[in-house]
Amino acid sequence: MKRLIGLIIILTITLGVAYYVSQNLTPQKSLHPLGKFYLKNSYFGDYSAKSPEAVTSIVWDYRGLDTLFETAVFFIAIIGSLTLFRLSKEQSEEAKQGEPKRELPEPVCAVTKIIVAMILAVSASIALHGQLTPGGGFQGGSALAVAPLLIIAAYSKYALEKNGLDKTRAIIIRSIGLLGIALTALTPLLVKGYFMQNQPIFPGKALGAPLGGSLVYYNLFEYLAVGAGFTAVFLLLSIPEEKFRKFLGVKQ
Amino acid sequence: MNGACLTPIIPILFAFALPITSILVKGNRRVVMAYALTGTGLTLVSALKLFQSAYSSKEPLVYTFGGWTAPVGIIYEVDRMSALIALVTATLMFLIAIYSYRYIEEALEWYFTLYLGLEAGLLGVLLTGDAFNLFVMIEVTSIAAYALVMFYRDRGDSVVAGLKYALIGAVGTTMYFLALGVLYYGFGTLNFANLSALIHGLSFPVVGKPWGNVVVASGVALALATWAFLIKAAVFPNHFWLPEAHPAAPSPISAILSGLVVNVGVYSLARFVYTVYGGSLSAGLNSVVHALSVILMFLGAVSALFGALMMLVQRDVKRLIAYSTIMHMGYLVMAVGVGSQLALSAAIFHMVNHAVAKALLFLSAGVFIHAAGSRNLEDLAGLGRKFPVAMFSLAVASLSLVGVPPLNVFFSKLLLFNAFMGKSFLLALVLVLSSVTALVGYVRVFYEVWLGKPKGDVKARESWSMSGVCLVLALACIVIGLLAPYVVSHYIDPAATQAVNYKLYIQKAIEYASKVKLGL
Amino acid sequence: MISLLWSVTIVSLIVTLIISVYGIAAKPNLVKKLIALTIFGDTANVLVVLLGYRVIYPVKPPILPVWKESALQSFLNTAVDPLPQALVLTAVVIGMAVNILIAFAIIQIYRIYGTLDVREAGRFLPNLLRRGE
Amino acid sequence: MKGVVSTALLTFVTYIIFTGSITPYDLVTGAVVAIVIGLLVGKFLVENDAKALNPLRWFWSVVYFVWYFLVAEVKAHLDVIGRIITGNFEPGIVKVPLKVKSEYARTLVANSITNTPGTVVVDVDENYLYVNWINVTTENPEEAKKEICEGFEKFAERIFE
Repeated sequence: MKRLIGLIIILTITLGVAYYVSQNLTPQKSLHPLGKFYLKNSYFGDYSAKSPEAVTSIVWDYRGLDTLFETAVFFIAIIGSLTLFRLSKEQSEEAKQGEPKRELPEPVCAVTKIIVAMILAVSASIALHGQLTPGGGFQGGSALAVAPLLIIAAYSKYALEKNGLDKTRAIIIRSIGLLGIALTALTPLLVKGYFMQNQPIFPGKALGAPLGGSLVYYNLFEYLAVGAGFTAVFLLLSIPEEKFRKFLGVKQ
Repeated sequence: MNGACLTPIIPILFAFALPITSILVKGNRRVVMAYALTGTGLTLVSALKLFQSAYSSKEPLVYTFGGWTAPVGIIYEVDRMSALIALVTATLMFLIAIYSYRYIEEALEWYFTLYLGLEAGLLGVLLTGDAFNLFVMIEVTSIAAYALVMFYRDRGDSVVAGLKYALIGAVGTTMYFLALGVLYYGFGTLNFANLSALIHGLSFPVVGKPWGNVVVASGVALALATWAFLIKAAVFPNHFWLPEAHPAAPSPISAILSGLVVNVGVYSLARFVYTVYGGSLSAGLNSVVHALSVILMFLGAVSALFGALMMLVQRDVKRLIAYSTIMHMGYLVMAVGVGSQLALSAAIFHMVNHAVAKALLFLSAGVFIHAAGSRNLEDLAGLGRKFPVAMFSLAVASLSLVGVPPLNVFFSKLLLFNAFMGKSFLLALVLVLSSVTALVGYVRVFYEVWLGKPKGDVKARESWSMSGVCLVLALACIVIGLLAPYVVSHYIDPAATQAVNYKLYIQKAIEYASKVKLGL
Repeated sequence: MISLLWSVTIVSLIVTLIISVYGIAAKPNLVKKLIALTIFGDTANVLVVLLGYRVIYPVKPPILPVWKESALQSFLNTAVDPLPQALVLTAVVIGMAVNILIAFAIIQIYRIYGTLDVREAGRFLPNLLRRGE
Repeated sequence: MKGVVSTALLTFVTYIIFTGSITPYDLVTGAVVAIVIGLLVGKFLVENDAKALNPLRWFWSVVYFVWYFLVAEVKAHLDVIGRIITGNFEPGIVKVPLKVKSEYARTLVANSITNTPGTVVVDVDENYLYVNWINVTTENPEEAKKEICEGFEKFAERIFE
């Protein structure tokens, strides 16, 4: 009852304020000049990123520096999580001790195998078409990370580790992705361009589709980096709790 | 175009490559250390170069990322204020990296990855000329700071403190993000120069006139942004995370957090108040900025007194120093609130001095804490005689922070005093009162560590990499103090003059717009 | 009518913001705090997206449908502002990164203290200090 | 190199369908992605390449697809509709023996049973399926099998065994 009264009060106040505000509020119908600039120039014009997707061209070209450092934030968050859950050499060896086994019924596992292959294809499509449709490296990478997550759920994390995808490998792939981003950003400096410059240094079109110049490379490397980063996190989270308690020396 | 503006890129590149390097060398500590020193060293060289070009040119330096000028793309606009603080930041980060080698005993590669990320964030905050990029860089700084506070992952207090810091910090940055949304809605742009031009009624390419109601948008945006920055600067009533977070971190990180990371909030606030909303404004905006400055002065004063009082009752050395940080942040925010050019030079000088002295204080206390394995004042008793260099540094740092002439903080406090007297006698009184109170706190530390009865027998020798860094910083405190008039007239005052010259700031951004042939 | 609906949307988002801040401050359970924080961040993102929205019909996403210059004008007339979306994209990733870190910290606290309640975890802290760790 | 080709084909088709366009760019990136994925996960997906690429098996799978959706599904739907209207049902779990041995065949049978209305597989073990059946007419495993899944199993054998 008490909750209900609170709810009613909040609703009344909300509606009252909303009514009051609506008296002198005109919803905007036109575009900001800056927004218009981006829409106009993202594909055509002299100030173009050669990508019909205005959002991606802002994300990786016009305001590319933001995204570079956004990637850095994500990188630091994952490194921070690894630091928080860090294990010594012996401990990480011990954490890897275990046999892959089916943790879910057989049909689920069999379907998982096929789904994993399809998810990999779909995520690559999301990442590689970031310059044409909504999506991009981060979204594709997040989809990519679903594959190891499903494998962990169906076959346990040892299945990944026994087949060569352990935390160290994930970090290596991640570093390669990040260095790829950095190299793409640095390339224009070689030809006296600006850091993260896109046009006219990178080819804007190839194979009958707009590439968006550097956008496609950024998306590809971001895809690898994000996918591998999430994989490292999932591998860390799937270490059994008892092992962790033992490592930390906590008695409960 | 000035290549030195790419300074924040260097540490982040080094951070990106550190995990793979460490895997390749199998976590060899020496290689990791050499790598980190190369990273921070190159950054320092670049920051020095930037400092030289900023002081040799009469105008702010501009770097257009991707070749896009404001407001279409992100530009770095580096005036002398940014370059000066960036130089201090890069120098301290380099020295503290040396110090960390002996202090951090495990997981050095993770530590330095986060460390380099933190450095990139700090430098980015200082150099950027774009409000949204400022948000991203603040996040880079903060997230690295959260992770580093939780570095001692098996100590409950560290993790709890880091978690509190992260929760409150995330709320703050989201507030700032909302402020940016409002700014974009009201003005149609996110570039500092462009915002300033719109506020002062000057022309600018692409976004020539404000979009909505400037006064309302400024009011809401400034309120939200100020809240966010006050959280970052740990000013009352948003200070409560700091006395837990700063002590819980490893000492070198405490030094960075207290000396440099809190400056992020004050610097951003100063950028908004002096460069974007500086000079003469229309009546509506003027009342908004006036209200803001009153609030800042009030909160700063409360914060300074509160910090000083809390220093008296602490038993944990690092906690005591952390409260002193709150006190000094109170001074800085008061100075930003005062709003005169004198106050800005005082704030810049104090920011620099406080960074050096506070870092020194944490580092020299860290030597003792490392040796004794405890942060409790009683456990450190009498250790001073075993570590003469560290003791000397601790003495210099605490005397300096109290404001004893001829050490550096004395002169910035003097400037602050003058600036406060220009506004109100009460503010100056707060400065004096809190300084006197703080003196008692520092003397307690000093007395215990030097003359207290040793509790147990600590077998540790002075390590040169740690004490040497302390010595360098202690000498810096003394030298800056002795040369204070020269430093103020040659470095601080020009920085303040340029920071309040919003017309030049705007003009420089426009100039670049035409240079890259984007004149629309 | 449209402006009333519009203002109801905006005001209720602002109310959600206030409630979630209350949740972060007042709930003792760490997971609930994290949930409140994600609500806070997401609401802020929605609010910023809405600030770049255009209240017109039909309204289109900012993606050029046909790669011909003749289509540009009608595109400009219907497309929404892409900048707030790009900003929110960045903010979403950043918010998620912070949430990952906080979630890891919460797990770690649970391992160390066996509780998710800040008040209970807080009781351990003075002991730790006294033990001189 | 086990299973690379068939997995690559599967992923390539998925890629193109998901992308929804066939420019040279899509084809080239799709092919590259498909080969990479095939190399990475092919060996886990496919045990016998000759079986996976046998056109006869593909033919049977198309036949099964048509039969399943046009005949089996319709029959099951009508049956359930009738039971809903008349209220004539007696639900229960029965044990159904399974002859097919390969993983995919068993999966196909189990999923086919689950996807038709009126029957849901609740668990699987070595030799039996446990099926929640809307109208248990018999508890004898062999007879139940005849009613529930004999057709499915026949096809599963042709496609996968």
